[in-house]
Amino acid sequence: MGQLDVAAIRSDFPILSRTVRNEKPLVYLDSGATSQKPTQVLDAERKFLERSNAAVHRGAHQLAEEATDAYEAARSAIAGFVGAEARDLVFTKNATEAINLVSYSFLNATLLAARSDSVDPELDRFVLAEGDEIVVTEMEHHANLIPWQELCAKTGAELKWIGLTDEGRLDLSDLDSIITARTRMVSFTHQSNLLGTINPVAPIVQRARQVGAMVLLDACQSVPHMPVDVVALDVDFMAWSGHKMLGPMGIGCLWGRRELLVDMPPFISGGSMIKTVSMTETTFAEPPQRFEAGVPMVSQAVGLHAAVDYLNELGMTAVHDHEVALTRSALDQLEKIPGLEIIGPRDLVDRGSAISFTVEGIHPHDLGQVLDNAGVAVRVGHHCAWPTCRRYEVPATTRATFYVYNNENDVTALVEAIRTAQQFFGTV
Amino acid sequence: MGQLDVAAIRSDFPILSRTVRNEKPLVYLDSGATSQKPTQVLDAERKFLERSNAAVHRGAHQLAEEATDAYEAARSAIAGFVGAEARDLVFTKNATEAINLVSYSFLNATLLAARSDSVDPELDRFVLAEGDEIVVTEMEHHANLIPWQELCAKTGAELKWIGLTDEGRLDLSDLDSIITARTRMVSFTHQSNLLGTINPVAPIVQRARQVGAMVLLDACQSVPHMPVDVVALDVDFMAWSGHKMLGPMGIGCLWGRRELLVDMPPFISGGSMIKTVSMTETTFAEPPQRFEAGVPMVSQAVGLHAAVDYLNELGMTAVHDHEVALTRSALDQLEKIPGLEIIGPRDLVDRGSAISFTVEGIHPHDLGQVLDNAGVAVRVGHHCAWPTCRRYEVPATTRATFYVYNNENDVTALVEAIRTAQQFFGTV
Amino acid sequence: MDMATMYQEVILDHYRNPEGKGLRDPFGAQVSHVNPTCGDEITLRVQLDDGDDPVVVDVSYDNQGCSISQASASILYDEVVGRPVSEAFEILDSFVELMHSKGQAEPDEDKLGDLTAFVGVAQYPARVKCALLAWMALRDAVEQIQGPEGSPMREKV
Amino acid sequence: MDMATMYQEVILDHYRNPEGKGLRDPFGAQVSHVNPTCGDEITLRVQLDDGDDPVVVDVSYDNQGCSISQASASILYDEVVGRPVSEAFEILDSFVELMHSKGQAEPDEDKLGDLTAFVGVAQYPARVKCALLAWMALRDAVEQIQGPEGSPMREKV
Ligand SMILES: Cc1ncc(COP(=O)(O)O)c(C=O)c1O
Ligand SMILES: Cc1ncc(COP(=O)(O)O)c(C=O)c1O
Repeated sequence: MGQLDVAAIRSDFPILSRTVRNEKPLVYLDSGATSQKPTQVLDAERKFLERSNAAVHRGAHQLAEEATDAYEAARSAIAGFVGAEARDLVFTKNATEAINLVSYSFLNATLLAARSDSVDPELDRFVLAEGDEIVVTEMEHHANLIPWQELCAKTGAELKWIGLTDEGRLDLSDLDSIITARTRMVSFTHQSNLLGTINPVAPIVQRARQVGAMVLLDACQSVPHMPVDVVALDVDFMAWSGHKMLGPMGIGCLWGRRELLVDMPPFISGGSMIKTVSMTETTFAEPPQRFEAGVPMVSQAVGLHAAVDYLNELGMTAVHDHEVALTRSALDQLEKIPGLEIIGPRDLVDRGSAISFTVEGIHPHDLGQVLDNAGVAVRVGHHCAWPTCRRYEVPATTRATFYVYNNENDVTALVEAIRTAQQFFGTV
Repeated sequence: MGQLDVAAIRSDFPILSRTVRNEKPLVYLDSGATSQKPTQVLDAERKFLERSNAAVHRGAHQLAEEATDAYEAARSAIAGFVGAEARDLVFTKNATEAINLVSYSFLNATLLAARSDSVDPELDRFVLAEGDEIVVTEMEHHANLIPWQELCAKTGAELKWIGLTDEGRLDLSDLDSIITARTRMVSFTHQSNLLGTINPVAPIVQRARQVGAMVLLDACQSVPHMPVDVVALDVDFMAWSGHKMLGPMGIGCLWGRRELLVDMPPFISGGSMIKTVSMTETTFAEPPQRFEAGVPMVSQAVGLHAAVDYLNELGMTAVHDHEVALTRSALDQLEKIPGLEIIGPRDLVDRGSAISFTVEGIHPHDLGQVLDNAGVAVRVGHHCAWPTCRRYEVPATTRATFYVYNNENDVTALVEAIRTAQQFFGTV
Repeated sequence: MDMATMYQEVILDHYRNPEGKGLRDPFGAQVSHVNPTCGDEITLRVQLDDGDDPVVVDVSYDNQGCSISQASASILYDEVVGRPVSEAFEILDSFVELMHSKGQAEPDEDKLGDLTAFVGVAQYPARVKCALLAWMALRDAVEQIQGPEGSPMREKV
Repeated sequence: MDMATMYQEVILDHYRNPEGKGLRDPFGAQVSHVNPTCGDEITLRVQLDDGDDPVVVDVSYDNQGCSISQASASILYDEVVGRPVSEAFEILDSFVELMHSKGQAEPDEDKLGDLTAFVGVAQYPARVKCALLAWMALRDAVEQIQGPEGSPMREKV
């Protein structure tokens, strides 16, 4: 079970000792949707709010100074967690906003360029022309699909995608005909939240570089679960959420390559992102401030800082090993259940701990209900990856996801509850 | 001092018992930037996180059910706080995002309409044509100015504004020539965060209705401080922030008139805001979900719910009366200080508790420093209303703002600290 | 609650042996509804006669979804076909009320018939949409036949 | 800290009687910088001679701001005019370092001269930009004269 002391970890998470549905112990297998928070994170946020709460980058008083320090220290720590520099990390409300920030950079640059007499060389890289192409994959979360559909609908760019193999992997066989000289952006997920697949970043980045396209990596399901070094990955943008990595809700991250960030026009505009303002003209601050309009989520940044400290303490390699061990055990046991089919890779190579499956004769909603009744919290539905469900011709799946606080007992509880459901619905 | 039991209130705010700068008791006069949070709010959020934390509207398990209930109960309570219905309230990360959501509705509708063969009657109201006009005022916070500047820069619409009188009021004398048949949106602040002025909503709404323009009210500084009924105000949109009304950072609100919300295209897109999704086509959920892409700030909504409960308990009329009493006292005492000039109304009619001033011979930054040294936390600078500073020909001001936990002692401390600064800099 | 209270026999029976399933002609309107959280779908056709309070002559449907949504569609067929629209809508209204009661309401058996079995489902907010899917489609289809004056609301539950 | 440690006499003196203030000709470059949080502004001109390591012949400026930013500009004039650019930039670098030290650094009096008085200011992060405003403008102006090879960075502190 890796090197994690799961018993000690569990004691840091108050919610894990609660019961649900008639005193059943909670078996939380929905961390892929959102993770639970350890006391260390809750305490850090509370301490900030009881001691140093103030608006950042604005006041001249001690609280404002402390709040600014806490906010910027969080930025450094969180950037450091993925091998990045603080000044290249933008805080957003969630990963969804982070991806939209980039898609809207293309939209806004295109509109501003169309109205300016001279071609502004700074905007140029983000200006789209009719027929330009954006590439995603068939395993994207809606957060990394719809923003690009919307961008295309508004600019005349075309959306293309990399398909999937029956095994639940990206089909890279025709990569060169999908990513072409017309491709401006390739945006794909590091780890599928539905299939569990960990995608190969290098060949896609390499092809994108060949044709001069940018690359955005949706790291929502990788940064919380394994060591991620954004410099080594060599992508241009990376987006992820705080709430899936033991941190608070309401905070997400966008990392961007410096030379791109400085060229991007603002997305959300307002206070604290300006250099000068008059009624008729405004100039903008340098990144990351340019992209953080309004009073930001300071206490949440402080909480996320505590979360990365917690994860660093555990060690991300140990976290990943732990999850792989649980995944191995879960796949082994699940595959023995008659009528159960895994949607996604069955081997452990390049695979995270999200396990989606169907059970013959039982709709996922009904299965989820029986599991819930047994205290086992899973997610059922299309997991915001509806096209992926369509690809595998299932209307929905049941999905279990594991994290640092899960253990063998949780796997056993899952397996037993599925068998109970089969008995209840009389399918075995 | 109104009907508030300020001593009891103060004991709910742990931060108020801390000291700053060499054991000086904290005198917090910066609630206009962000308010402090009572234990009730911190506890509500913590209880949620230790008991019911889960992603909302997604899971089929008990935690997801409890989280969804908590989130939607918060929506009802917060909507009710301004006399609105839950389904017309959209949660955003802050007021800035809320205003941008509306400005981007115009942008997105305009772009989508330009690319569709048929004129979509639903979008029509938000489609801008070259020469259409947007009206703001000269006392807007950057959050209610720059989004409109940006919209104009991208669409060819023109920005106009209502000027200010020397007394710090809107100059409505030429309202009819500013708001014209070309005006599509009038967006203005209910209460100026710099001047303290409370603006008359009725005449502006009336003129906007005459010409068929929409009205957005920036209620960041009114909703926390006085009774606000959005139905009585008869505006089309209203935006405000949670963190200025005893609630958490990272949550803001947009209220919209139902028939407008349903016609607005999405702003940020991704998970949880859809009806159906395929690789080539997506349809969208009804409001408010349409505008809440991604995992939202659930615990923050729970905290803000506790904040409105707290304010309701105090009574918003009592809150307002309390602030008016403090403002009266502060204005009286400040005006006696030689060389001190109030920027904004000096009378108490239609006036909130934000008091901006300059002190002859002492730059606000230097004044703020001496105040800070005395434990008095004020804000100095342009307060994200730089054009308002320009209008009154001051580079910056010092601003004190009052809230439920402030008392006469705080006013005295402010006045004394200003006199100390004058002695220190030798200007008296 | 134990699972048997939620999945009452009558629900499981209708799920296993749905009544009236399959799309049939003639029909006055056809609609498709989905449950956006789980992807469950129904395509539903309604045929009314020409009466003043028209009678529902047929409801035919094709659907995909959980036991709750399938049983609900099957019971809809049983309860609604042959009744005047006014009565069908009374059942619909009672059912909506029951499903939004969080299990606190005392179901009106006379009006609800087999739908009474859903009282356990009403305790699970995430399942309410499943139970109502076919009924919302019915309302939509009838309103399409009867024209806009019959459908004051732009949106449905 | 008491206020007198922060506002040392030399700072208040320069603030009350700024040296070299006012815009003068000739100049090789003119820049305008603002402090976005408080609106403080400086317009600054630099004149260099033709040497290999050119000497700063004049720095003239017009500014508006707090005592810290005004004193800093006045001391800049005192310290920089008459020195080669290389030495001016050494002072600048030391000053930037001091101001980012949060008051932990031991200021190098030989290099910093009157700027040593800012050691107290460095304890207040919100004031660092005030103290550096004129110096960032100086760097910008010199780099404009010397061309892009002298300015590897797109952005300034
Ligand atoms: C009048 C006014 N409008 C808008 C805002 C922006 O609010 P936020 O920064 O929470 O988005 C503020 C406060 O900063 C304000 O005072
Ligand atoms: C792969 C992936 N991308 C994007 C998201 C969106 O994250 P958020 O909802 O926090 O914005 C999620 C999680 O919901 C995800 O799993």
